[in-house]
Formats: sequence, C-alpha cells, structure tokens
Amino acid sequence: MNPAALYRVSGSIAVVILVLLPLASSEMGGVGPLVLNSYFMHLAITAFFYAILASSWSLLAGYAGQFSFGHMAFMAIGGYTSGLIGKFIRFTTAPSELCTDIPLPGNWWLVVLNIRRVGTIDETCLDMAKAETLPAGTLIVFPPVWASIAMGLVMGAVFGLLVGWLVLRLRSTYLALFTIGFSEILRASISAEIPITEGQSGLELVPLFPAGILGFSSTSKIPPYYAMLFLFLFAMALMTWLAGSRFGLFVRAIREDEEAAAALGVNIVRYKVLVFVVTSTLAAAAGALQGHYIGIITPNTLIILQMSLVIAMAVIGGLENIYTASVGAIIITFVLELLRTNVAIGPILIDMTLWRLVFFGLLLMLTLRFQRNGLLFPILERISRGGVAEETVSIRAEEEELMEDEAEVGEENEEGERVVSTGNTK
Amino acid sequence: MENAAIFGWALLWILFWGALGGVITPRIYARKDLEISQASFGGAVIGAALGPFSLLPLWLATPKITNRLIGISIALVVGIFIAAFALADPDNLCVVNGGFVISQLANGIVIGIIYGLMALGLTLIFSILGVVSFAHGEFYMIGGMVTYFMSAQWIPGVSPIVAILASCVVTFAIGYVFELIFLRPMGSGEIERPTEYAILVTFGLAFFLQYFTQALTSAVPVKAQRFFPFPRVEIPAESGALLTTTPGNVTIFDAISVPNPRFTAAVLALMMLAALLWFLYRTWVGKALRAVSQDRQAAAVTGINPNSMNTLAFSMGAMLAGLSGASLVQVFSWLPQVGIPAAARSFVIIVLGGMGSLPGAFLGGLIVGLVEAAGTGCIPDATRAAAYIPAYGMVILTLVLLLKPTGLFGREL
Amino acid sequence: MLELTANSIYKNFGGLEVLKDVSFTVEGPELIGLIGPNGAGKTTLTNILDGALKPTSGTVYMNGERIDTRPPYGVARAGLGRTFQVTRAFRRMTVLENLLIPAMAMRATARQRDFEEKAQEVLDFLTIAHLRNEYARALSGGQQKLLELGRLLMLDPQMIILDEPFAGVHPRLMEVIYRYITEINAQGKAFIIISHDMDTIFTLSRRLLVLNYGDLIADGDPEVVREDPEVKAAYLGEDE
Amino acid sequence: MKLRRRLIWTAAALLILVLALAGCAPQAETVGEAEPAAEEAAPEPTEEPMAEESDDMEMEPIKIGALAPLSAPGAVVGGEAMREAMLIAADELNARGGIMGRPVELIIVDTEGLPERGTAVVERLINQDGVVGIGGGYHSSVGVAAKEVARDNGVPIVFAETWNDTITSVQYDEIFRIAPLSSEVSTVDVKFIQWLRDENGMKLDKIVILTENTDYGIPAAENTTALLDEAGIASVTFSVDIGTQDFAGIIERVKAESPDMIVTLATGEASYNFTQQAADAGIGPQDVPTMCNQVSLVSDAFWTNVPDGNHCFVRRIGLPQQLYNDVAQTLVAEYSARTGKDDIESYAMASYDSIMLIAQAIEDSGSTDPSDIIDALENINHMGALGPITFPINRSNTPDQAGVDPKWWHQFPDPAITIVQYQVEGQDATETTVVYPDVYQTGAPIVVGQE
Repeated sequence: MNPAALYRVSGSIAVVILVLLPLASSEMGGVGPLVLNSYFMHLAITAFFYAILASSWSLLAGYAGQFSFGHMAFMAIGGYTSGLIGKFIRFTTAPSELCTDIPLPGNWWLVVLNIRRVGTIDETCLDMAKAETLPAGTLIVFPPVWASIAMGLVMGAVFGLLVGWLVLRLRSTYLALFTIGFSEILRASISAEIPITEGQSGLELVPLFPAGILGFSSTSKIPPYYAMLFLFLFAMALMTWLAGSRFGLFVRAIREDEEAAAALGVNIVRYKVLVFVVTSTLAAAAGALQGHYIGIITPNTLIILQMSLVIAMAVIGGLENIYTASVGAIIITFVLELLRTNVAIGPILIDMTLWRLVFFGLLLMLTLRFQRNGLLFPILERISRGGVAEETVSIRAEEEELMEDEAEVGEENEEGERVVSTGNTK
Repeated sequence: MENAAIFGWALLWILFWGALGGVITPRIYARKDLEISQASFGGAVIGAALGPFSLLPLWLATPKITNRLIGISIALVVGIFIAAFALADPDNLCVVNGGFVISQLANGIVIGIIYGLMALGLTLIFSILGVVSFAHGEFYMIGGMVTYFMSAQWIPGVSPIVAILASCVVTFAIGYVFELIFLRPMGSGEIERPTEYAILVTFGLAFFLQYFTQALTSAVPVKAQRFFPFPRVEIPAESGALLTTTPGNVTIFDAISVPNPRFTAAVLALMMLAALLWFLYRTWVGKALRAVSQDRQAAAVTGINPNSMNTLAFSMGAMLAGLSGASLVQVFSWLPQVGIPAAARSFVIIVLGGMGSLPGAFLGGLIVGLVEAAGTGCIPDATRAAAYIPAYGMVILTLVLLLKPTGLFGREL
Repeated sequence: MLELTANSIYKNFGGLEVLKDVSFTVEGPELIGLIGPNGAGKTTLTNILDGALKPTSGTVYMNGERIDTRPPYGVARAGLGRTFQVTRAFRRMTVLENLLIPAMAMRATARQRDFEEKAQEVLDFLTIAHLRNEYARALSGGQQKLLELGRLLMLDPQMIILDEPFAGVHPRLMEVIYRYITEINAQGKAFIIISHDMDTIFTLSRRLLVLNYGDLIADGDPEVVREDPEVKAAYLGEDE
Repeated sequence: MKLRRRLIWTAAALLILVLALAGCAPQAETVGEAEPAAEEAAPEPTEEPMAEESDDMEMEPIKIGALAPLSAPGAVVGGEAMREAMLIAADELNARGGIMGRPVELIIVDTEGLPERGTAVVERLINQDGVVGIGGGYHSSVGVAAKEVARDNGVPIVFAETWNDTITSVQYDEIFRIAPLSSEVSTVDVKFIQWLRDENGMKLDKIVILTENTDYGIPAAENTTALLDEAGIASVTFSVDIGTQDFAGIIERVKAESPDMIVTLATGEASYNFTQQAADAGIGPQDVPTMCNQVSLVSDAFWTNVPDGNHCFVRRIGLPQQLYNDVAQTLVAEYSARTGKDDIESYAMASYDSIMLIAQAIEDSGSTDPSDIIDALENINHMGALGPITFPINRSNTPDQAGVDPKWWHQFPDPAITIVQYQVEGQDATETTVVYPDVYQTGAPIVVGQE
C-alpha cells in the first residue's frame, strides 16, 4: 500500500472510531462489554482540546519555526471573550435606560450590563431596570453561545494578527521572550481586573448547550464530545489543507531560511502573520469551547506550566507533524491521568501525583536530545518514506564516493584555492 | 487619582505621536536617501517627547539622529510622563513625600543589584553559548533551597558562608552535567536548529528541576535566618540622626531604611560582582571566556577549547543564579515555584541591557528594580498597584523588544 | 530589454564605510564578474541589490523601477535572483519542494502540480533528477549548490547574482555549473558572478567589476582590467 | 548505523512510557481497603466499575471521595494536612468495622487548586470511582466549580474549608459546608478590632488590609472594609497576586498610611513574606498590632518564615485546645503521632469531620443512595471534632421560612472562632494565648506600638 493511501485509510478508521465512540458511553448504554463512563468521556474531550492546541502549536513552531510561548494566551482570549460576552451583553426589545443601550435594527437593543455586588449576590443594571424602567413584556435575550464563541474566534484572530505583526522582526529567542511577556501581562491583567474578569475566582460560562440538544441534557457529555471532536477534525482538516498547499510550503521555507525564502520571492511578512492568525484562531476556538464545556475559566490557564504541558505534548509526539503532535497530546492526556496513582517499589511509596511530572520533564528532555522528531514521528516517517529510500538506495552508494572526493577537494581548497580553478574551467 | 483625565490624555498624546514618529520618520529619511537605521526608534522617541513641535522640525530639517538626540528625547518623555502624573494626582505619595520616594528608590536599587547578579549569569551564558537558559529560575530556586537545607536542616548552625558555598557547588555541578549531556552536542552539528533546541531543552530542564525539588522537599515554604544580624549602633549616639541599625534594619538620615537581609544580599551580590570581574579580566580562563564570546573561531585558533568554555560558562551562569537565590533565601519565603518570576525578571533585564552585555545586565537590573519600585509605590489605586507587580517588568520587555531589540548595550541583531 | 542601474551607493555599518559611491549599469544579458579581496564589500553590494540591506544612500533601479526600497521578495518578483555565499538550501524539505517554492511564490494562484514538469526539466538539466524526493540536507555541498541554481531557474528572473558559485565544489559538478551559466546567459539572462578566484572569472566573464575596500576601482573588459595598475596593487597588497 | 541508534532510543523511550503505563493502575490513592487484592484488579478506565460487582455485595467497599490540593498551584501544605486527617477518619471507620458492615474506601484526589481540575476530579470521583459522597475541599474557586458537578450528578459534597459565601447561598441540595462563612469570619475580625478599641482603649482610627486577589481574599477584604466602615474605622486595602514575594514597595506605602493596625488576609507564603518583610522594615507585629493570617497557626512554618512574628494576633477556627471534646482529643493524639505536629489545623479537623459526617449519614439512612444520604445529612446530629454538627437551614426550613440570609443554607451554624496571640517568641501554636472572645480568654492581649 502506498503511504498516501495508508494515511487515508488509517485516518478514516480513526475518525470513524472517534465518531462512533459515544455509542459506547454509559449514557447510551454501552456496546456489549464496552461501557465508557462519563469520566472517560470527559477525558476524551480534554484530550481533543489539548490535541487542537498541540497540533496548532506544531503548525506554528514545527512548520513555521515560530517558537511562541503565548499559545495559551490566545486560548484564554477565546475563552474570556466568549465568557465576557455572556456576562455583559444582553439583547432587549426596549431600552433599559439604566445600562448602556445600543440601538439595533428592528426595534432591538444591545445592552451592556453594569454589574455591582450586593452582599453575596451580583446585581446588574438590567435587574434594576426590570423593576423600574423596562415595560412589561420586554424580551431579554442572552447572546447565543455559538455567537459568543464566534466572537472569541474573531478576537483570537485579531490578537493573532497584532502579535504576528509585532513579532515580525523577532527571531527565535526574542520571539519566545516576547510571547512569554505577552502571556504574563495578560495573566496579570486578568488576575487584577476583578470587576470585569472575576480574577482568580474564574469567569463562569454558560454550558455549551444551555437548553440541552436533541434530547440530551445540558450536562450530558455527548454533545460537548461531538462539538470538541468536530472542532478537532475541522482543525486537522484545515491544517492538513494548509500544510499541503503553498502556505505549508512557504512557512516551512521560512522556518528553514527566512532570507533565502525572501530572495526567492516568498512574501515572508504575509505568511508569518498569517500563520499566527490561523494558529491563534484555532487556539481561541478550542479555548472558547473548553470554557463553555467546563463552565469556568481562570487566569491559571495562562501559567507557564500549562504552556509547557502543550509544548511537551507536541514535542514528545513529534513537533514537525500536526498528526503526531495531536496524537501525542491525546496519549499524554490519558497517560498523565492514569499516572495519578501511587506506586510502591518495595518499601518505598512513590507519590505519583508529584513524581509523574518529574518523569514527564525527564522524558521531554530525553526526547529532545535523542529523538528530536518525537516518539511517534519516526514511525510515520518510516511508513511514508520507505519507498523513497529504496528508490535512491542504489544511487546513494555512488554518491558517497563522490562526497568523499569532494571532501578531499574541500581540504585542498582551504589551503590553496587555485588548485581547483585552474584545471577544470575550459 | 484626582484628575485621571490629564494623565490619560498625556499618555495618549505620547503614544500617538510616538507611533506616528516611529512610522513616518523612516519613510521621510528614506525618501531623502538618509541613513534610516536609527530613524524608526529615534522618530518614535522624538515624537513622544514633544509631539508635532519636535516632529515637524525633524521631518523638515532631517538632522542626523544621534544618540545624544535620542537621549535628550528619552529624558523629555520621562519628564513629561512624571509631570503629567504629578499634575493628575497632586496628593500622591510619590509627589508629595520626599522621604517615601527616597525609600522606594533605595529599595529599588538594593533589589536591583541582586536582580542584576542573577541576570549576569544569564547574559554570560548567552554571550558564550548564544542560548537563553529557560531553566535559570530553577537554578536560583535550587541555590536558595540548598542554602536553607544546609544551614537549617543538614548541619544546623553552620556558617551561612559555608551554606552559600554549598549552593554554588550544587548549582555549578547541575549546570555542568546538563551542559555536557544536553548542550555539548549542539556544537558538533549533531543537532539541527540549535537555538530552538536550546529553548526547548532548557525549558524541559526547568520543568524537571521544579517538580523534582517539589517531590523532594514538599511545598512547605522555608526561609533561612538572617545571615549576619547588625549590631545595634546609633550615630551620633542617642539621636541616631545619621545612622541607626537594629538587628533587622539599617536607617540612614532617618529617612532611608533598608532591611538587613536585603542589605547583606546586596553586599554579597556586589562582592560576587567584583569577584566575577576579577575572574573575567584578570585570570587566563576569564580572558579565554571573553575571547570566545567575541570570536569563537579566532579563539579556537589560539588554543582555547570552545567546548570547555561553553561548559564553564553555563555552569558559572547557573552558579550565579544559584548564588542570587542563596543570598535571597533570607529575604523571601522559598518554594519550588519561586524561580518562575525571578527568571522572567532576568529575561526582562538581559533584553533591556542588550543580550550578552555584562554591564547591560547590571544596569538593566537596576532599572527594573527602580521601575518595579515606582510601579508599586506610585500607582494610586492601592488594590491594583500590587496586583500588577508581575506585569511591570513584562511591559518593559515587550516595549524594548518592539522599539529597540538590541537593548541598551546590545550588538547588532 | 533588461536594465539595472546602481546610482552612487554608500553603505555604513556603524562608523565603517563598506561601500563608497558605487555606481554601475547593466544593460542586456551581460555576463559580469565582480571581484575583490576579502572584505571588499562584494557581498554587501549583493545584499543591497537584492533588497536584504538598505543602502545608507544611493538608489537602485531595475527596468525603470526603484528596487532598493523594496523588500527582498519584491526585488525577486521584479526579476532579480541570487544565491548565497554559504549554500542555503531548505534543508528539511525535499529537492522537489525546494524547487517549487520560487515557482509558486511568483504566481498567486498556481498549484504545485503545474510546476512539477518544469521542475523535472530543471533537475535533468542540473543532473540531480535522481535526488528529487531526497531531503536537501542529504545532498552533498556541491549538489546543494546545484539545487540553489535550480531554484533560480524556477524563479525565472531576468538577472542572476551568483555569490561564490565555485567555492568548494567538486570538479565534476563545477562543469555543470559552468555549463549552466553559459547556457542560461545565452538564453538572455544577465549574470553577476562574485568570486575572489581570478582565473575562473577571467575566462568566464565578459565584463569585470573590481571592488577594493568599498571603492569600485575598475569596470571594463577583463583583459583591460587585468592590466590596471590599481587592481594589481590591490591584489598584490592582499597577497603579500 | 545512525538509524539503528535512533531506533534504539525510540524503543527505550517507548519502553519507559509503557512501563510507566503498566506500573500504575488507573486509580487514585485508595486506602482502607479490606481486600488488598482489589487494588490490583483496579478497573481500566474503559470498564464500568459496576461490572466488577461480585455476588457478595456485603464486602463491596463503600466509596467516599475526598478533595485536597496536593500539587501546585494549590496550597499543598493545607492539602497534605487534610489528606492526613481524612486518612485517619477512614482508618478509624474501618477499624470499627466499616459502615453497615462494609469496609470504607476513601479516594483522595488532587484538585491542584484549579477550578477546571476540580470539575474534572469530581466528575471522575462520581462517574468513574462511583463514590456516594465527597468530603474535603480547600480552595473556594474549586468549591464554586465543583458544586455544579455535584448538583448535575446528585451526589452530596460536605465542604471542609471553602469559605466563599456563594457556595451555599445558591442553595443546592447537594452542597453542605462545615467551614465558616467568609462574611462571618470578617464579622469576628471586626468585632475583635472594635473590642480592642472600646475595651482596651487602643487608638484605632485607621487600618491597612493586605489581601490576595483571589475569591477568598477579595470578598473577605470587601466585607471587612464594609464592617469597619460601620464601626467608624477607616481602612485601605492592598491586594496582591498570590505569587508575590517582594513586598518592599507595598510596605513603604503601608508605612506611609501610618496604620494603627494591619490585617493580613493573604494566605500562604505571601502572608509570611509580607509579615516578615514588614518586621524588617519596622512595622511588623512587634511595632504595630498585626492580625496575621490563619496560616500562621502552623507554628513550625510560621517561626521559620517569620522569625520576627511575635505578638501576631491570629484568628483560629474551632475551639481552643483546652476545650476540645473527646473526639477532637482522640483525633489530635492520632494526628500528632502521624505528623509530629502538636496541634491539628482547623481545616484538617474539619476534613476529618466531613468524612465522618458522610459515614454517619450513610449509617443513618441505611442506604448508599446519594439522595438518601442527602436526606440524612439534612437531619443529622453528629458529634464531630468541631462539636455537635447540624444543618438547621435546609429544605424543610428554607432561608425564606427562617428569615435568614441564603448563605446559611446547609451551613454548619456555629464553628467557633477565637483570636489567639503569640506572646513568646518561638511559641508553639498550642500554647498561644486566647485573647478573644471573653468566654474563651486565657490572657490579656499584648498591644504594641501605643504611645
């Protein structure tokens, strides 16, 4: 079977399994002996979430060579935008007078809430308006979840554009430092601006499907499972298409050698900014969805530890391939969860809650040092490039000879260049 | 703040003209076929300084943008910023209380010296290996941990000097082993894209060391005793108007008071700095290190082994971080996580000072110390002033990277 | 008809004047050698022509359009291609992908397979067709040089600057490069070839520019330039 | 050659992964298991735990879940103390023959102090491990998030140390709390301050509050400010990030306010850092009356981190040690034996009680059905280490009917709160002087800095 077909077949099988998996969940009664409880479903959703982050980061860092440490910041931007819209925006059929009212076409008003805390309960200007100024029968509509998520995406894209444009001049280390700075400023602001973001308490978000959907309740795991799965599949499809198109070709060229790419006519400004926009939009989408699924988002999602988790997932899976990065993320999400169990080696009890991360760090370093392309990528590489290796193997022998010759010539060169140039230039 | 609007408008004014100057000036200079390497940064600061009143003459006369011009403009911007602040909030402590300002400045300088020492290690590593160690904060943390455990748990009552030396040995050794296993192969071309590799692998080291320490020590905060308590002194006797010391504090002129642990930490840092300078400028190995940082190939020709210099530089950098940790463990409560903000601050400092520049790191440390002191001291909203502490340095970092990525003393990118 | 004009180019790095008042014009498919001792400013001049560096003062026009203000990719699209002194193949991309990049970059709507045929021709011409699907990093130094030349063919510029095309190349590949230059030149593309290796340049080029510490000290027929006392001084000074 | 070496490395790395996987059963920390064999046969996550049920239902352990922050960014010190106390509870239950003749299995999970982790682990406890009730809980933000999962699944949680008022004021059937209410704690603080002013003649016009910007710190500071205002005392609040180390700038500002008293609401190492640095700067507990945070009651850590902390006033939840009942004294003895500490932290004690409460509720209802347990909890009268625990405001006596604030819903009404003072340097927490309220007082407060 040729590699492309193998990819297609194994990919399709994986997708079918993932799509059918909820049938085996306890909510659906399971399939035969296989019953997946809702905790497993929760893990699966989290795994997809990390898979989107890790694979989009691999597109940014592995393909385009932009080692950004601010990926979680874009994730948080998505989540917070969606959450803040849910918290502060309402649509009404009459002006509230007490809040900031923005008239919309068709006798609707967009109301920006003003919230103050009374004792233990938040009171909004709309609550007061209901009692005082709003005429009876006024409709008050919450912004739909999909719309606020869409706004999260837009904000992700806008910030991606901004950051991508700002960091154009910055390479490797400088880029890493800048994005850490960006992420930290955002984290500090979210922590400090408590009246808006609720600070460390976390911003609460409405469930993904507040009224349930298709007979599933709002707390069922199945609709969020599909939502996250489809976002994941969509992200993979989008990135596969991008990676295979001129975009993929150009960003990899930029990764390899920015100046050479520019000298060959590649508009490096456009593609560097574009790769930031695409990956941060995907991160924001994942963040918004996860925020609504979990129901709360806190500034702690921006701490450097969370970012290192995503990086480690991508690196251990295989940084330079969106598939290995995403599969790595899925495997590691489950493994880290499984490792939360203490092990006893003889009389010594090892508290795995602590030590699992130590081993994880070690694995990350060893992977980088000895298996740079990740633990999964070499397998993929063998499958997909096996044929090519055969094709050129006969020529390679000849070539090695040639290279040895050249090495000799090279040495001569350093001593006296004229040796080369005289003989062969007829 | 009483007249927040004044300050807001002033800030907006500065930002607007700064941005305008930064964008338009290079175009005008380019059109006149003039040198534009400084035009963007120069235009930005000149615009920020006096807005249209300085930009128009600049654009019309297009003088050569000298460092002096830029320096004057920066001073003007800072002056306008302070004036606007003073106007907007006339009752602020930073405006009305001289003693308060001096105390804040003194504290900023003292802590800045220690920041500088830590950043010095980072910049040393960068100048030799071309690598920013993301595990720098963890060496800082380990330095403090070793000092504490040495002096309080393993050998109670041991002289703090011994504990500090032990922390030096430990951090140096970790740095040494790590460099040998993980960074050495970079030089031999065995590893592709070494810069990215270095970022990720030091990041992995940070992750590992932090959790390893946590697994060993648990997460109870610890803190070493004061290393060297002051004797009680009052000069002149009885009144103590010039100098008063208590075991925990020294007060000069009745106004500037510096706590003992900070004072001793800063003195330790200065001594280390002197030792480092002596090492770099007076010993053969130090000269070899500097030679390698300036020109690897040339140094190699003269018989210096660049690989062993790499190892030495990395271990010494780690040791300097460990040393700052060791001297600060008597000031702060110590946890496996303390390295993270400290490392972030070091990044700010070396970027501000110019990557790889030793004097830059030291000066950068002072500036960051002062800015943090000013931020916490002067922001009128008491609730926010402290909550934003982690962000002050990061704002400097992003601004420097955007406006002048080479920093104060950096080489050309 | 190609026309490239460099007007009075100056370039300073800090206080150091690397180029001083360099002016010249290329008209039509010339084959020009650019020589000079180490540190003469050859590579700096290339970088300025290519847009990678901005001149401190002076202008560059190509076919009537000013190109020194453009970014490198803009210059490439205007029809000027170059190679680098140290080979800069996209190491972790296949040979084919390396070739497709300039072709795709030149046309906004093209698809990869439209260019594969042309890429095959180029590979055949350069005798590295069998390496088509290898990663560039697996190629020898000389083969990487050929790959760079191949990329230029795919870019299809009107003018090509080669920076040290013969340095460290195996004699067998050198012939290929030599043939490349003459054949492509015959197809109507101008060349500027940089080398501090006099003999090859003298046989190959039909016009010679000599830079010495930022000054353009000679411009003309190779045979005439060879006898120029200033050039001799520069080279003898360098050699001693 | 190179390829082979690389393959070896891949194999080695994969081996580590596989070993790690194989070596660890997919279960949380489990203790008090009657049959050690059950630990090996822990179910794969893909299996429903019910599938394992054997015929002999009697010996199937009753599973109780427990929440504690056991790794950063959570408060690990607190989490570890709680874990120890809850383990004692489980051992005690099993030692006396379990509940209804069935052994008790306590499953302690790590919340990491993160709300998102909190929802995940509660989810896991309920749906994978199949617990019938959950105890423990430290961080308020985790509690706020976890209560939603508990409600969705109808499983009761008895919170031991989450003070945020909202957790009970939303009036979920499943949520109980034996920790004090944040607003009530503030009330005690302010009453104490007023008492100092009115009964001890202290000059108290201006107070500085140092808080942390968390959902514990911010509402607590707001409450305190409002109450101080009512009492005619001015206050200024400084709010810090929990990771803050360097307080020099803040302390200068605090100094410039010339406060008559400092109240520290920041927890953890931030509280230690602030207090010691203030002492270094000359406005420490020995210069200005200072209310230190309750974390200061862990005296070892306190004196290590705040050597100049003498004369700190510390708020203490629970009765003074001399008034401990039998349950508490047994617990302290066991706890000291296990940890080497002289006294038990209030939250550790409450965690112990939270597990015992659930156990008694199961016994009272004679059922392991969560809704029966909830019913039993509403009517419980449990003699715990904290004293007799009841939940008087419940479905049959709603806040509306009782005419009280909804925050009292399912809330243990009278956790005792005292103010103690370290009066000798290096003093043990158990030997501190109780200075307030009068009924428990063991000595007069030492008031510093009054001219």
